[in-house]
Amino acid sequence: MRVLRLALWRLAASLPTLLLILAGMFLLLQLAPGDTVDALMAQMGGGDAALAEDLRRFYGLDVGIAAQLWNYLMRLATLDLGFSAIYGKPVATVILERLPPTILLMAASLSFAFFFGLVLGVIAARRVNKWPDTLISTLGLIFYATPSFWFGLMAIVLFSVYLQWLPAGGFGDITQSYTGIAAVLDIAQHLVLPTFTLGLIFLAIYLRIMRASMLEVLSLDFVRTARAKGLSETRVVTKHVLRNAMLPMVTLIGLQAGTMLGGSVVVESVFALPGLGRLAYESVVQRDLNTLLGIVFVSALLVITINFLVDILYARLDPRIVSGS
Amino acid sequence: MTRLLVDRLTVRLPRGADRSNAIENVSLSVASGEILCVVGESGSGKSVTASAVMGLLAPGLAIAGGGMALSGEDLCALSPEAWRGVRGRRIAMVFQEPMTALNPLMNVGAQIGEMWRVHLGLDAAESRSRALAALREVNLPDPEGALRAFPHELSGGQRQRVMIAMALALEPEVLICDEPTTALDVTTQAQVLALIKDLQKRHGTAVLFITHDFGVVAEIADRVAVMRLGHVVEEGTAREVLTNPQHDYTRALLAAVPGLRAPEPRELSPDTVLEVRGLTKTYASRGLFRRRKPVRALDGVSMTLQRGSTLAVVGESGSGKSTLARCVVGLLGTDGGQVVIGGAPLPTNRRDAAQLVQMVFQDPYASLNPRRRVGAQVAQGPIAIGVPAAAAMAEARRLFTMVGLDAEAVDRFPHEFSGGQRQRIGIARALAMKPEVLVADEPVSALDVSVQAQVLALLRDLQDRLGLSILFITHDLRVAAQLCDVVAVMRNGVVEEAGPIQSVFAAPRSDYTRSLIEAIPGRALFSA
Amino acid sequence: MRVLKAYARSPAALIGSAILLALLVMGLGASWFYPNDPLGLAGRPLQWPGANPRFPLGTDPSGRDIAAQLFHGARISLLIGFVATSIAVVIGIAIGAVAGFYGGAIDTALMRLTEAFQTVPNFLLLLVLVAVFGSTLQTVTIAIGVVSWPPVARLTRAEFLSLRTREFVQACRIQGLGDVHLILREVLPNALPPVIVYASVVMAVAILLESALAFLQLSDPNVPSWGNLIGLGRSVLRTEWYVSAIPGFAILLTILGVSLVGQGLNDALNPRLAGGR
Amino acid sequence: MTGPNRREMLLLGAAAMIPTSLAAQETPRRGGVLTVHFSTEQRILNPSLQASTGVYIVGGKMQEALVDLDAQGNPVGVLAESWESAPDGLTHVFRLRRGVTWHDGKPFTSADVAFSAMEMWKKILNYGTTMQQFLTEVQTPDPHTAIFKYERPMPQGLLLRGLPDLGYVSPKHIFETGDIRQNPANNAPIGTGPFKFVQYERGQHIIAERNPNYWRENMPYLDRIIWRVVGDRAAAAAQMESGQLLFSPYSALSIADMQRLGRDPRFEATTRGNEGNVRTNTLEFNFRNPILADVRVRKAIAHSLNVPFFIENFLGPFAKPGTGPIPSVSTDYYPTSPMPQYGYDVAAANRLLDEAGHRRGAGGVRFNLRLNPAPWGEDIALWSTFIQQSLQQVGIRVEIVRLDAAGFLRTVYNDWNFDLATGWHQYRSDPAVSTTVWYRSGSPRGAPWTNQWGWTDPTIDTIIDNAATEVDPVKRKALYADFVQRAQTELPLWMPIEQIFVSVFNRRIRNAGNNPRWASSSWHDTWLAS
Repeated sequence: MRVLRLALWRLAASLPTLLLILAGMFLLLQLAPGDTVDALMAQMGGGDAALAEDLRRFYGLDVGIAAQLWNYLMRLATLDLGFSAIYGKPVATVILERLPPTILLMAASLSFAFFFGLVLGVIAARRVNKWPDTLISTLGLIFYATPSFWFGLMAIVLFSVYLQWLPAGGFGDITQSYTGIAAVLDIAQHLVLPTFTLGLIFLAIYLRIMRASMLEVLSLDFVRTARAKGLSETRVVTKHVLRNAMLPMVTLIGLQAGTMLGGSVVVESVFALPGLGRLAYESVVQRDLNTLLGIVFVSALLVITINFLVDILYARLDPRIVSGS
Repeated sequence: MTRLLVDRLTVRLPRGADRSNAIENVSLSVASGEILCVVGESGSGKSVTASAVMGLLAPGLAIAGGGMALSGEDLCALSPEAWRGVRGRRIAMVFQEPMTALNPLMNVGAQIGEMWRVHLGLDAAESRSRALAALREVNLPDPEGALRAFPHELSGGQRQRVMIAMALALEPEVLICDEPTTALDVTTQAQVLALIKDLQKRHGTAVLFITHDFGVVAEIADRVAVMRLGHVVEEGTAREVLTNPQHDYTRALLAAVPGLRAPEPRELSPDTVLEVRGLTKTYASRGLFRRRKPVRALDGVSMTLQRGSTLAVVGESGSGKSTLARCVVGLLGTDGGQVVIGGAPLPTNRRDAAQLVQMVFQDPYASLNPRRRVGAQVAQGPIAIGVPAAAAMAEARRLFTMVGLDAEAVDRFPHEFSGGQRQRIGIARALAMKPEVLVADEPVSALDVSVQAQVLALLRDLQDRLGLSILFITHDLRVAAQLCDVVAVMRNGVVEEAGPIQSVFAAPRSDYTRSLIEAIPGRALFSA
Repeated sequence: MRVLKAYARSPAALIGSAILLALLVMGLGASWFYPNDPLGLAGRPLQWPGANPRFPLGTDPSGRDIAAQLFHGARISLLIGFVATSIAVVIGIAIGAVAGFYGGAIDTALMRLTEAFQTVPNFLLLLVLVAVFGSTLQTVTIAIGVVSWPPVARLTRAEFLSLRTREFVQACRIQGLGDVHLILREVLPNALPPVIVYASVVMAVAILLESALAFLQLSDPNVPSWGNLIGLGRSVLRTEWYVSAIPGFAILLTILGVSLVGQGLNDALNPRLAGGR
Repeated sequence: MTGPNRREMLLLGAAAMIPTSLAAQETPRRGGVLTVHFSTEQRILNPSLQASTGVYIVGGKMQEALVDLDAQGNPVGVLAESWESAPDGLTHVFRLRRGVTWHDGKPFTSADVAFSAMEMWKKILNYGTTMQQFLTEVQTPDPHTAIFKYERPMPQGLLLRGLPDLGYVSPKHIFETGDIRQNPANNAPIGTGPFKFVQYERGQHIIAERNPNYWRENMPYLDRIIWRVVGDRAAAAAQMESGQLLFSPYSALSIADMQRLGRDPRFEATTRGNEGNVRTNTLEFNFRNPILADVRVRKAIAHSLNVPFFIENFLGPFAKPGTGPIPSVSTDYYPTSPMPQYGYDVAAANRLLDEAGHRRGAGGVRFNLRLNPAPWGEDIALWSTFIQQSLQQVGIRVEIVRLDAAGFLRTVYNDWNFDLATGWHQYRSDPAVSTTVWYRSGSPRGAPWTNQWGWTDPTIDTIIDNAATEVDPVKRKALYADFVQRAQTELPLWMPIEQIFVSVFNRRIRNAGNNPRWASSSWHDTWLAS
């Protein structure tokens, strides 16, 4: 209950931000050369000026910018994201169709990055400046330095083209209509490469953060206390250090939600995943204002939600937060 | 019998340190039921000795010679595993910083319970009930609550009690206390000291008590060892060492300890330079998740400072004394009342206020910009109000000599100075503005006693020479007694009692003041 | 001085500097190594590396010398990285400093703005900016700078928040010094080190962003950018994978160099963050 | 990106003969799933509302037109069994096929034809609006007769050759209520075709299954057709090889991959079945730039491009040098007389530029030009790079302005903010359809793929107008020869490369490419060998 109230409060608090974003985006896109009708004409391969006029009327582009913005915001007030020019159906529907792959991809990459970042970070910190640390840190640097799309392409060449272990792209093999567990496995198989591709850089970041904060926490007084209590090193780390060291990492997740969503644009286009990222790319190219704004709106919500969850998690981890000291 | 024996112990420092050994040929012994106080200023190596005994030397430090024995058993011979078994079970330790010594994310019950779980392998329920008993023994209010509480929900004193409960959980033969009360208020300090003494009597524990404060020594020590630069310079029973010190260093230290003898009353000038009228200040701090109730830091505080005199504001943490200081210099806006200097209310304009009131800060390390030359930091104020740069620098040099520094030091950076020297620079910076009033906020509490004495002397001297009017904020009545004419005792944002220091000391009107005075460690000895 | 010594002591920093130096030489010497226009038609397209001695790294699908593009591309990448980073850092510091120093309403407003920028996935924003303002080298660089400042602002703000209450700053207030002095002379110098360290991250990200744009064929086609090359190679990935592989590796090295230098700076400037070493 | 297969329409079947495939002898095998490469998602799938191959490739399997083209490219009845036209060309009567039902079981009647013609072809369908401009009404005396009435003569030949693409019928009972454009059936077609719509997963796939009640006996052979949305060329090629895709239409693979797969025995990369879809690469000049207004400069630019080299090294076997606006495959109108050509001749180019008074300045540069390439088609990207590279040699520095589809159309054809532009000219079998508009002056601003060069030439305008109204084929051909002559002399734009779209088949597909618009056709007789 309290959580729900908090959620609403948080949402209300971020309304100005949302408004700022949407209005900003809207006006920005007005400066773009060409509108969705031009894009449609390109797709249809021509048509006369009268047709274009007609279409502009159809897409509501015949009124002034201010009016368009006003209409948009009014509709938004009633949670109506409008009608998608590319897809000829409500933006909400379009986005809902595209949301699952992206969320799945992000969740997978996040867990992958978080888990391995944590483990490797801890190992590195425990063996600081010995060879495991050096190895892990170097790997981290290399992961960090690898352009995700390039890694994706190379992975395709290796695993899909030469080894033929994993599919080159797509969100599931539709020539077979799988059901139940088979379908899950199928999707999982299709998500392996994208997950690595997207998660790699975050893995590197988390690993670095974790290592640093482990080392920092290890130098704190209460760790000395724990040792003075005669606890075994393992217990000191697992029971006392780990939880404290995780806090910075948790904060980072929230801060990078947006970045991750951005990264999925590229990854989705590399692996032909039908996700939000690619939808965004298409709607920019197609000048589909409603869809794009819808995506911005949704991804903003997504980011806000993630941050909210992170705060809750943080509060659960750190009793000091709740009492606000 | 001898519980702990440290025999000609030498601990080597890593290369590049200011000296080769942290401690050299240190020999100590503590018998059961005995409290040995190891006294020394910072850098004397007393803490290193403690961690050596715990087998928790910081990385880089290594035992180079000598040995340690616990009830006759050679500690140095122990394997790390074995030593871990000893640690906490047979030798326990209480640390200085109660704020950071406990795991912030683990509730108290769990942290104490760990002792039994790890060493005796008891189950959660059992160890929990024992933890409860332990908390009762250190007489925490509401032990059940404390069991569930997280460290940040306890006061410093309570945390220290928890630490003690934890340390004594398994009835160790030896208890090592590393400045356990230094971070506490006097009254709390007194209670914790009493507690330690009492427990130690009941359990017959051998206590190695490390402190820098002879007052504390006088309170609890059976025997005393004085350390300096890694060496034990003098050892003996408390009485011998305190009353009849042999070593010069010990004498110097004892001399530096501020006594409680209030100075002779002086004739105060009739004109009031600073007047605080019904000052009120409320903090409305807010947590991430829920608003917290506002805190009244100042609640109608009034006081006056006569020109050329010193007004000491004494209080424990949370009394609002620092808030007062910040309001007086205009760093904080007030919610009510006003500050009058030289007959006129404190101007809101920073530049004008600067020439009326200046401040000396508590932390000598934080109060100077590490990235700028100290001379510039002293001169920048005058320059800001239009003094030509050259003149300002010349003045800075003069001030440096005045506060007892080398005039050429103006071109150095802060990290090239010791704490005491920095405090002198801070004073010079304040004086550069030729203020009507000088506010000193705990100017000596971060310094070693000897240095403390010097800085206090400097202030007194400057007051005589320049007729400074000083508002002196401190938590330590003894320090206040050194140089102030009038004292105001604050508590929870209100002035409990104010008056000439002599009368307040002689006949405190409020119980709180009395309790403060009584809590002063070693009072019996030093007021004699 | 001390900083320099510390820097020189960290091996990471040395390797990083070496890599960057090499790239710098490549970039600056590009016109000397390969005087001809790297985008000019050099020979038959898609010749494998080594197949033709004239093209040690082969040719791309447009028959251009990959080696030449690699060298000239170094210039572009470093340029974009550097300029975009400067833009981001300047904006970030300005906003972060003001917000952190004054707090209150100003802080709230500026942070709302920052939030807004951080809430929109930066790459999405970048796409829009490029679609709107076209994809010339300048616009792309500026766009990247514009989407990269928020973290810098947050960092700077955090530093300012903690520093503005430090006693030495308060001392200066009491001395009657103006805000400008406080911000520029007292707080900023102390707030800078972590920001400088973070700048390396920004630069790495900037280079990656540009290459990602180019990969989607949205960067300036008139400059020999590594990303462009990767994008071109995409259509022949299955057979002539080297076209994408080579420039990709170059980018990897660059980022590696940048972040190594960053780590070195970190070790040198604020050892605490370096991980207690 | 908008792929190659956007813009080709076939108003007249190309007369190119189709080699009757050996598959004809084999006995068709029932069943199987045909997976098709769908490179760019369409906003709608209804061919009665949008005329583009992207729609036909899907909708053309579910909805049917009144007529289609046979192997020889001649009209053959589909939903119309027979037709006759009044001599004045104002009335055309279509006798409709009986016993045809929509996928939802409702009978197909003349009302559907009338509705589609009046409400869709005439009002919304691109190119339809032009072709049916003078259609006044469609009378339906009985459910199986539709009478088209025109206020101006409509040649039967043109109508019949137009209808295969512009004559798709939609069910009236579905579309008569509500806004036609927003009708859900636009993305879930309901037709009379051999395949029924099953599912459309945006960004993933479209599925259609065998229509059991299809009016052709025992047809179709395939159980299912699945269109997989694969935007990335490389990925598509990979899926062709792994067998996840069996057919990639309209040059949607990268040139390199098409050639590679063409050499692979498992596949066939061919222009067969696309004979109608001819396009030429253009080089468009903006006369508002005084430099380019000088014909010598335009010719110099042409001379400095080594087209044969470009084709050989970049486009491979699927392209050949173009000779002018009318491509060589258009036997009806391809001029027999020699036309002015501009071979690769750097010396000539330099000379012309010098004559035009553009001496080389600093760094050997004469002047700078901006080049806007259309964002669709790999060949356009390569071509624009090649232009940049080549013109540099004659001292013209070219800056490529990269824009997306919307930006390109707006900038070039509406804002006229370009120097050079390059894209595709679609030749639709008769120069009058979509070729002469590139030269005829007076096209409204903003109309894409028309003369927006700021070039006006009364001579060519009259030739174009005369040719359009000339009924005698011979004279018409002569006029178009003049047209080409004039176009190549004045060179307002240049069409140096000729290409036919390429289909890549897995050889398991039988009866593939057995008509000139096969990829768009209904595939009722297509089957898969095991």
